[in-house]
Amino acid sequence: MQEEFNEIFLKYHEIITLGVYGTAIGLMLIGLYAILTKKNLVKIVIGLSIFDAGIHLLFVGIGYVKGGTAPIFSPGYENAGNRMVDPVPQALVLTAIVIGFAVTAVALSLVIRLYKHHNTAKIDQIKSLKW
Amino acid sequence: MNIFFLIILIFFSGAILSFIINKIAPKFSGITTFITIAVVVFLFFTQIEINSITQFSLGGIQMQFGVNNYTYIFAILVLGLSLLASLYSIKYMQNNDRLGYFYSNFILTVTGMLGIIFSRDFISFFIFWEIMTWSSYLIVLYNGKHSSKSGMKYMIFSAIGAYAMLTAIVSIKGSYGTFIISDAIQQGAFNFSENIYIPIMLLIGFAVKAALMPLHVWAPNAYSKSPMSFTSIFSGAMSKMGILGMGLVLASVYSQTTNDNTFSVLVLKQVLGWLGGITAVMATIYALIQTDAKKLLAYSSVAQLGYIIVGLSTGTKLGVMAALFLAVIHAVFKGALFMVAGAVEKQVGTTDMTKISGLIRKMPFTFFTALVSIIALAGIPPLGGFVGKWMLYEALITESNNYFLVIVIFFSSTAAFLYSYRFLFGLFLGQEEKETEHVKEAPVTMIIPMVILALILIVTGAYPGILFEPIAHGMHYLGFSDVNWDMSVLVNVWGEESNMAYINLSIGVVFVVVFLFLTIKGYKGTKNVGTKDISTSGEIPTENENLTFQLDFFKPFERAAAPLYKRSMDKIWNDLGNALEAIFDFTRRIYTGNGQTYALFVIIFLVILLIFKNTLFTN
Amino acid sequence: MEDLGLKIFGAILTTILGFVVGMTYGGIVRKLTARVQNRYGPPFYQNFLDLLKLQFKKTNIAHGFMGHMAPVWIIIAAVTVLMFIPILNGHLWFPNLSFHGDLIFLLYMMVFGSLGMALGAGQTGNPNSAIGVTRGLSQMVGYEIPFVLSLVALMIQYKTTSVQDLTQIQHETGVWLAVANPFAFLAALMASLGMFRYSPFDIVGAPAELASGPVSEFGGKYLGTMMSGGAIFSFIKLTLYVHLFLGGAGNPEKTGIIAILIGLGILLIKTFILYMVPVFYGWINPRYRTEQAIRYFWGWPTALGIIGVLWAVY
Amino acid sequence: MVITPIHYIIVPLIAAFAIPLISKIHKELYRIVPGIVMFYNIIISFVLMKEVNEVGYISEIIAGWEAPWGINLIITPFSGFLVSLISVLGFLIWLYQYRFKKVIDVGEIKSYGIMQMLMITGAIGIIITGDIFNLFVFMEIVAITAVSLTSFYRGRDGAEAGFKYLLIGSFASAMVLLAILILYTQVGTLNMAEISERMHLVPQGIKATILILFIVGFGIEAELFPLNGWAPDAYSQAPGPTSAAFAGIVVKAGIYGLIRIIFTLFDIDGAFDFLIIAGLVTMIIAEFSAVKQTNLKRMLAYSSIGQMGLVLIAFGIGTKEAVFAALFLMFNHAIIKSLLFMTGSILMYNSKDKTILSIHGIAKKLPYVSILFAIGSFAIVGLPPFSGFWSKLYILTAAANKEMILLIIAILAVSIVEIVYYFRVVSKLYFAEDTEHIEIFKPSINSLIAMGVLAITIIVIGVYPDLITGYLHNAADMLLDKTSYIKFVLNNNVQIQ
Repeated sequence: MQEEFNEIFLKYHEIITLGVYGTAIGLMLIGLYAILTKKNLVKIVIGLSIFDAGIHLLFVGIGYVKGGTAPIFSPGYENAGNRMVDPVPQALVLTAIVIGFAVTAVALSLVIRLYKHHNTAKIDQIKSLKW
Repeated sequence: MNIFFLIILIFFSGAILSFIINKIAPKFSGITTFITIAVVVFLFFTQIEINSITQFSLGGIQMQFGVNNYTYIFAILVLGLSLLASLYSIKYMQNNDRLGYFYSNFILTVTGMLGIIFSRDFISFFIFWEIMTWSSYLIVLYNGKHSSKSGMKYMIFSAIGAYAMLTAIVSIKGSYGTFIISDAIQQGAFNFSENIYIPIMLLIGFAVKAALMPLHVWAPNAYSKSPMSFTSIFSGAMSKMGILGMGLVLASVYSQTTNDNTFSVLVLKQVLGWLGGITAVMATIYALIQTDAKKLLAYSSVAQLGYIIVGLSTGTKLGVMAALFLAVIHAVFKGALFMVAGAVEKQVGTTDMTKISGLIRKMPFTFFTALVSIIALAGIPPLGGFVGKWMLYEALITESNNYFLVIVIFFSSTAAFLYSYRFLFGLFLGQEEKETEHVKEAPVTMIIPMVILALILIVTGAYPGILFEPIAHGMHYLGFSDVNWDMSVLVNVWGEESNMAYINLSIGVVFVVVFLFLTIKGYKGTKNVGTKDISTSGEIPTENENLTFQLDFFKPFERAAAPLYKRSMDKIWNDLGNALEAIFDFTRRIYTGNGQTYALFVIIFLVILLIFKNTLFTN
Repeated sequence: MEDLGLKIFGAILTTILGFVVGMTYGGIVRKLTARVQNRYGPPFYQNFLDLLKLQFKKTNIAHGFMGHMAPVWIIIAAVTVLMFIPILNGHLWFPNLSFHGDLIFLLYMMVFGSLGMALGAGQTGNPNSAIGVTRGLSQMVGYEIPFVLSLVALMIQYKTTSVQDLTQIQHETGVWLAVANPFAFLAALMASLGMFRYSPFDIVGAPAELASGPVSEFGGKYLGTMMSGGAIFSFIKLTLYVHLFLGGAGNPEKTGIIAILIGLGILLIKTFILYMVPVFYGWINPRYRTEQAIRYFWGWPTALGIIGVLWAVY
Repeated sequence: MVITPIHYIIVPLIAAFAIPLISKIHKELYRIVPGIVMFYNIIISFVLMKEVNEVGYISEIIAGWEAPWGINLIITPFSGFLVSLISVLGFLIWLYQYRFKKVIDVGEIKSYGIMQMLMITGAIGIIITGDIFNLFVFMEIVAITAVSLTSFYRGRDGAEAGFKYLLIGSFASAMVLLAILILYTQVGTLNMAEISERMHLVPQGIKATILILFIVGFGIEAELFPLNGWAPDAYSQAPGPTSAAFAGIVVKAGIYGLIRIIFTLFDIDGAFDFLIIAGLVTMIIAEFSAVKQTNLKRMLAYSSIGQMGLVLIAFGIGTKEAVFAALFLMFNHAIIKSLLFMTGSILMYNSKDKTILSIHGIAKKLPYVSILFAIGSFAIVGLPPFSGFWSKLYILTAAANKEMILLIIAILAVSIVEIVYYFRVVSKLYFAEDTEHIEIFKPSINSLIAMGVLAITIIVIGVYPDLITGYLHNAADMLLDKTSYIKFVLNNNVQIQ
């Protein structure tokens, strides 16, 4: 059962990798677009997290080794040291996700306060600090 | 402990002390200053031997202290003048507030000047130069909000000068690897055939302090706005620091230039000379339309510095000698004159000549000082000013064939008679006003310094040799061989001489004879009357008739010289300043305040870098 | 020792000569002016009479210290300058100090007197005096420029700044400097118009409006002394011009009394002719205002002076 | 108990979690405990500095994994110098703010001290870590705490400034993360020493891309133009102590990251010219915009940006003495600008509407603060005998030795502009008819002490710079030779268990 899964997987490996990368880049671009063009603060925050998500996905994608297994020494995979997926990116991604979450939380709290303070969530109307 | 460090230490501690004492007993702040300077004067003239060098290192930079024959002239000048000025300012500054502030900065300024004289390396030179600059800036500010603008102008121009100097200094370090002045000169740092911009940069730096066109615009305001007891050293001594530097640089430029680039030196001479001449003329004609005595004196300082620079620019023996002589004499009489203005201001409350007149009977000693100083300023024999002027003209005519510059100088010094008379008349002569009836003579501690300076002028007029001796040594240090001088005979290179002894003899004899004649003859019949007792073309004026003539004093001359008054340097600088302000105001609009714009900046920056990465980041 | 005696004798003699000549010229000019203006006019010795009257006045009005000093300064300036210019090319009967001073010294010494006068006039407190002084000073700035230009021209042409040497040169070469450098001479001549303060440059005194300007408050011994000083000054200027441009007078080698008289005669003729120039010019010209006067001096005279300098250089 | 670098990280973190609990005992502990931690930081720094000057490096292995596998903290004379500077400043800032908050009605005073402490910890972590991802994490800690501190005051526009900061800051983190990502794919390690060892394997184009991403990422923290849009707002809106901390600590960390990346990881020469250009542009634009400011703290912020530009220029010159000068300037800027922000925020607090116009002639009422501010301004424009002069002099000398005359002229011209706007303020402070003020809040004694210490340091260093030039030279040497750094980290010859 495991074997045939691998068979299928290896067959479509290229497409999948491409798909992962493409998605990642696409997410980043979408996030960037949202940040740069949307006027609403909440949308900008959402754009930020999309952007982060893209980067995280990229991380995971890069970590993958063709036909690799999970980086765990389990019965049946004692000699899998050379064909297991690189664990480091996944660890990093976990950290990055946590950080991104924290950032989003702070951002949203700021948005709330800005809305209270200015009675608007349009970023181009919140320009009391300039020049 | 080393004497140089000791002196600097005394100065700094004196500054701090006078600041603290002011908090306890404001009276003694000034006395502390005077004592501090007196102690230093004593130490200087007893302990320091000339040409002794002290090596030390600070911040990994080799530094040297020492006094040579050339700087010794300026040391005398600075110390003497600041001693008298500090004595003067005890009473003058009495019952002002912020005395500690004033006196500590006063001492710091003197420290800066003496440090400049001590330092034989560029870094300590620059350090003391800057200390002098900012402390004097703080004193210019002293008189409150009206002077903050002129103070800012002074600071900006000083900064321009100082940084031009610093550029030259670091590039000397870059190309010659030394900060020691004498080494740099020996390696030809000031040599036009080596590099042309180091000397020019240095000259610019010094020219600012020497108030040379077109960098002079700070001077009139700064001189007239700061307290007079300080202005007497501000204009008298501090401007001479610029002259010190210029003399040093020019002497080595002239002596070291080789034949292949005499042309550039010639250009330099002409440019400097003419700049000095134009400075003299413009400052003079602006001086004679002033109605405020302080402003008048300030402009006249600028004019006098113009003469000095002309003298330096000739680079000939007589010219440089004239310049140094004028520098010392100018320090003396201008110090005295600013003290006079200060005394009037202290006693009457203003120096606006349209408000006061006829103080001669009230303040005889002050008038005496003013008279002597003015005679010296106008260069009328037999006083010291004449000696300097004589040498200057002879140098221009006989040594450097700069004939039309002679005319320019002569014009300005003839026009100087106008403002000299304006000063004397405006303050001391003319009708006696009711407002100034209560006026008394200034307190004695203010009179003493003034009278001392006046006496110095008289003596140096009779025996200029007293000053020639140190000056000759100094010029020998600058590289002028066999500078010959006589106690009272002035000789130019054509052999014509002007013998002060005979002149004084003749003047003295005639004076005694005629004075006795006039005084004794009909002594009983002579009755003194006040200024109201006059006959205006026949009829006797009534009591409340206005007989004061102070406004539009030289209107005819103004009309005649109208074209000269048209364009002024200040306006040009102001326009420049406004243009810069506009640029600054435009620049800050980059920060639009919209977060998205900033984000856009980031992305654009990133993209640009990525596009040009191959050109930008290659190894 | 008798050398010193001779010197003193000569000094006194020079002073007296200058005084007498100056006064007489003044008188003559008054007479001539009167005749031109179709008046009878005073006798030529009128000035002496005025002087005597002034000196013997019983009561004098003194206007304080500077007022007292002003005449003294004028005399000082006059006599000192007189000592430093050659009379009869420095004849030994008129030994002067002209080896010990030069043109620049003279230029500045001449100002000494006018400054004293100005200060004195200032202290009297009479506004007219002060106004006269300011006009006088402004006018001085005017005419000094061409005057100095011409002097500089002479100095650089003959590489000397001493009057004595200039006179000597003319005496040896026999060429008058007026011929050697005509432009300088013209400039100096036009400058002299201002120096003598006759019309059209008499706005300083301006008898009509200013009550004779600076001196208006002086009287008695003071005015008298000033007059004598002024007389000596006019003689000084003339003699200076003569010795600078017109080849001087007399011959220092010949010591006989005859030679001296001849020399004096030549000197008198030359100076009188020279003196007539401003006078004639004044007769035919109305008064200038001060700024007009200054503009006048900064016009052609200055141009001529510059040409003179160039002439001297090349 | 032997003191090791890890204490920098552990102690504040423990304290951060402990404070809410232990302050149930007594409310004052909210304020006191951070101070104790800061003081402990100083102790650590001095112990380690002493040690580092004897043995070239100190490294600490975390969780027993040797480099390059595990995370390790490395202290070189360079980083040690910066860390001690930051620790001392952190303590002074704490001292300054100790009673500061009492007069300002802010509810969550609890969180303030903690966040300040965490921010400083993050900055220290950035500097001492040897692992590049670790560096990213610390950067994020700094960013988040800094944002929340910026928006600390409810009354003002803190939230706006904070949001801008966060927006741009998250860009920074994203860039750095991307850079790390690509770097990892290329060299397959996260240990900086090993990275720089294997860097020559990386093809040129990719290397440049990574470098650019890093530059943008850290450039945002280091206030590089045009990435510094957030800075003026954040500086001007944050509470006084925080602005001081920004100028003295956060920026230094950012600069450190940039410099460490460029000097240690990469061997690209173009980077240095780029630093010069970028620094020049940053300096000129910032100083120009500072002239017409009406808010004092905003003006100070622009000036701070300008100084950072100067630092970058000095690093870009790249010679040994230039790096030395740059370190000196960083030191000076840290102490001087902190002093200026401390005094300036007191002045601003006493002004009616936070403008320079409304503090005219306030010197009569606040003599000490004013004179301290004056000292700071004199020092920052580089007038002798204050410490600012020396760093400027060394930078100019370094530039002159490479014959960069135009650069020198540009720097000096800009400093004239600096003089203009600083002296305007100072002269107005003393000599202007005073506008009426709201009731004056006099600074408490401890803040005066904090500022006084800084001022005295400025003067002492200015009069006798040799006190620190030794350390600085040492640090500059170590920064410049990366081979020994690599050799050391990869087979640690000196260790502390």
